[in-house]
Amino acid sequence: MLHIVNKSPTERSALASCLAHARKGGAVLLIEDAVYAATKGSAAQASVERALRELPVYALGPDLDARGMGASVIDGVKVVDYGGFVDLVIEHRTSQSWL
Amino acid sequence: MLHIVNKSPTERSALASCLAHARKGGAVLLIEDAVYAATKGSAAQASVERALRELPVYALGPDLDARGMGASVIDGVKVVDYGGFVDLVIEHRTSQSWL
Amino acid sequence: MTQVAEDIEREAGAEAVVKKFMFVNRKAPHGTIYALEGLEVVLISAAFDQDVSLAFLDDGVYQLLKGQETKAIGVKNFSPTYRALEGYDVEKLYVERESLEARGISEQQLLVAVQVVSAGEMAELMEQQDVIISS
Amino acid sequence: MTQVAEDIEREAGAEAVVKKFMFVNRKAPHGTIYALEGLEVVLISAAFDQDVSLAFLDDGVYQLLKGQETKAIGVKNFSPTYRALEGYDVEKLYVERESLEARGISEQQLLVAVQVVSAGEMAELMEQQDVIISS
Amino acid sequence: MNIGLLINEGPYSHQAADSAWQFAKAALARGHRIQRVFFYNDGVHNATKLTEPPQDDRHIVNRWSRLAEEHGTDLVVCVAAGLRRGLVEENLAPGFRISGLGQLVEAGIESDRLVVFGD
Amino acid sequence: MNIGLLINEGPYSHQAADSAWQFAKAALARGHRIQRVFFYNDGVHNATKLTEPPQDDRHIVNRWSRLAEEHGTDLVVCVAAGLRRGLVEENLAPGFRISGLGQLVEAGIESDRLVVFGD
Repeated sequence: MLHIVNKSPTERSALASCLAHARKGGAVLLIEDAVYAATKGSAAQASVERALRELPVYALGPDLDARGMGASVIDGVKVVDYGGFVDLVIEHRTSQSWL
Repeated sequence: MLHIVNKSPTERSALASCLAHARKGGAVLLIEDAVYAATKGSAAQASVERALRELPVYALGPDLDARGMGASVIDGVKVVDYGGFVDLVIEHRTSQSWL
Repeated sequence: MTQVAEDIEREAGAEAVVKKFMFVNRKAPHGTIYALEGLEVVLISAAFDQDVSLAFLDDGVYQLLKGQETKAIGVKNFSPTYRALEGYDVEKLYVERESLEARGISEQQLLVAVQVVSAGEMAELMEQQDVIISS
Repeated sequence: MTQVAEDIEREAGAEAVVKKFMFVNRKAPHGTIYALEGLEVVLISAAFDQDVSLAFLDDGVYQLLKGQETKAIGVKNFSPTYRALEGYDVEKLYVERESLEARGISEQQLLVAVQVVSAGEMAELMEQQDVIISS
Repeated sequence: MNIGLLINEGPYSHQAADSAWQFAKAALARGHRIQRVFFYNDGVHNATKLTEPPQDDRHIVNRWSRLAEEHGTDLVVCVAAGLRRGLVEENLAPGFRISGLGQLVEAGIESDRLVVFGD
Repeated sequence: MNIGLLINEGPYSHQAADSAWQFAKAALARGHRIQRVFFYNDGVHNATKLTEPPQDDRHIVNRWSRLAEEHGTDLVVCVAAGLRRGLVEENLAPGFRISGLGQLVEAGIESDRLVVFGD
């Protein structure tokens, strides 16, 4: 399944809860303020890198760019656009938004 | 000054940030979902108890009752009603809401 | 096959669809409306003969606490509605153990009978769903 | 004193009030509107000849990042407005060091000149205010 | 004392409007004056006369109107925030008025206390 | 594929409505069908024709109306959530309709995918 997170990891616990439930075979997509979690030096970097050993982590490029973070993405996180977001939704039978 | 927090400590970082800035002479008032921080067994219990050594911590009784938490308040946290909320605002020259 | 027969078959097929719906509750009650309006969706979904379950994790477990008295905040107390779910044949209520523990809540404090599951089991349950609605 | 004289004195007194206003920014930009609409209040406040300062802490420090390009999300890029604050004589911008560090951000990445302060200094600044507006 | 209130969220969705109203009632009961209630961000939705909450629920908008009627409380809706969200003059509930953000700054200057209610 | 969308927040205040619209555009561009967009919670505020955002900003409501016009997308506003928030039939922007929560459950049943956008 696809886990969609849209909250900053330093403001809310949504990402932590998501990562505690995401498993092999699934994928995590970071959008909106959650893209900060995909940036180097963020307090969430270690937990995102740990997640990357188990499953793919994606971040929405338009949201990274909007936040001035397009060039600061953690190695291994894949950047996708809205079309890629759609593809991920299609690829996985279900999605859960961790609001 | 009076620090007002209205967010659950397990959902948001607002309480943690508040407690990192509240100092002697000030006071902390927990309202709405922040009253969970004032309850026994909450993940925030230790940090609230630490804060209590420095300054008074209040919790809004009506919000505790609404959440079924009226009987679970941490020792030392003072329970006030809306009138007490008003008194706290009057007593302190300024207030900051940690939204 | 005639057009009419085809239509009937298609309709019967559509009616026969039973999907696994999970409503994921991760927000505390009263501070925001998500718990209340989320519950309204659950009640409606019961009329559609789907395979409905509710998951309570993170602050969502607070929704199920006994003894909620909302009079003094002047807000409607909707917590008794969780007790009414059984009458709608909504009987799969999963509550995450780790979420209860992090909040110092025991199963005895909950106002309905639930199945307490681990985070791992909750993750597995989520993966079995066809539709997940969160708020 | 005549009524007119009294009125004039009261008005002069009212005009002379200069309060210390602090606008506290703790939210990231774009995900919610708080940063943008908060900035609109700051711009208006400049017309009132008060002692205005802005505090950026927690996710609020993200508001000041250089290089925000909002075209692909189809949303207005209001970040250049922070550069315009100086023209409104809003020159006290305090940014918390601990918040920058927790996010891996250096002062060089910020789009305006700011005063970087510790959490303790930020707490002290807050205590000196007459009015604190947060969002 | 003179107290100003700032409300940043709409009715029902967040408790902010409820907490602020309870605070205002308690302050008035203690003899204080609510100098102004300023509605900003989604708070502007508190001012529409079109809400129809369920019969067994509180009517948040009417509560504000009653406060204005009984205590003369100044209920001000931000014009810019209102335009962005479709809150227009003709749908204003009794007791509310639309004005500029300057009214919020003024509340900060003229009130002895300003309390912010939001999300 | 058939995709249903659920939107839980109002326009401008949260990015949810923007993200959902961008998603819908991209899905249509890839040949998928947006079976329905359901507006719930504060999401009902996406449907009012009364918003007047600043000239230099996007017009979120009009964007939805255009989506309905160009692609026949079914834009459904929850009646109960709308009543609570003052969203009434006469203020609906073109392309939206008001209906019950059953339409959301139906979207879950009939769509191959349901994606939730909220706060």
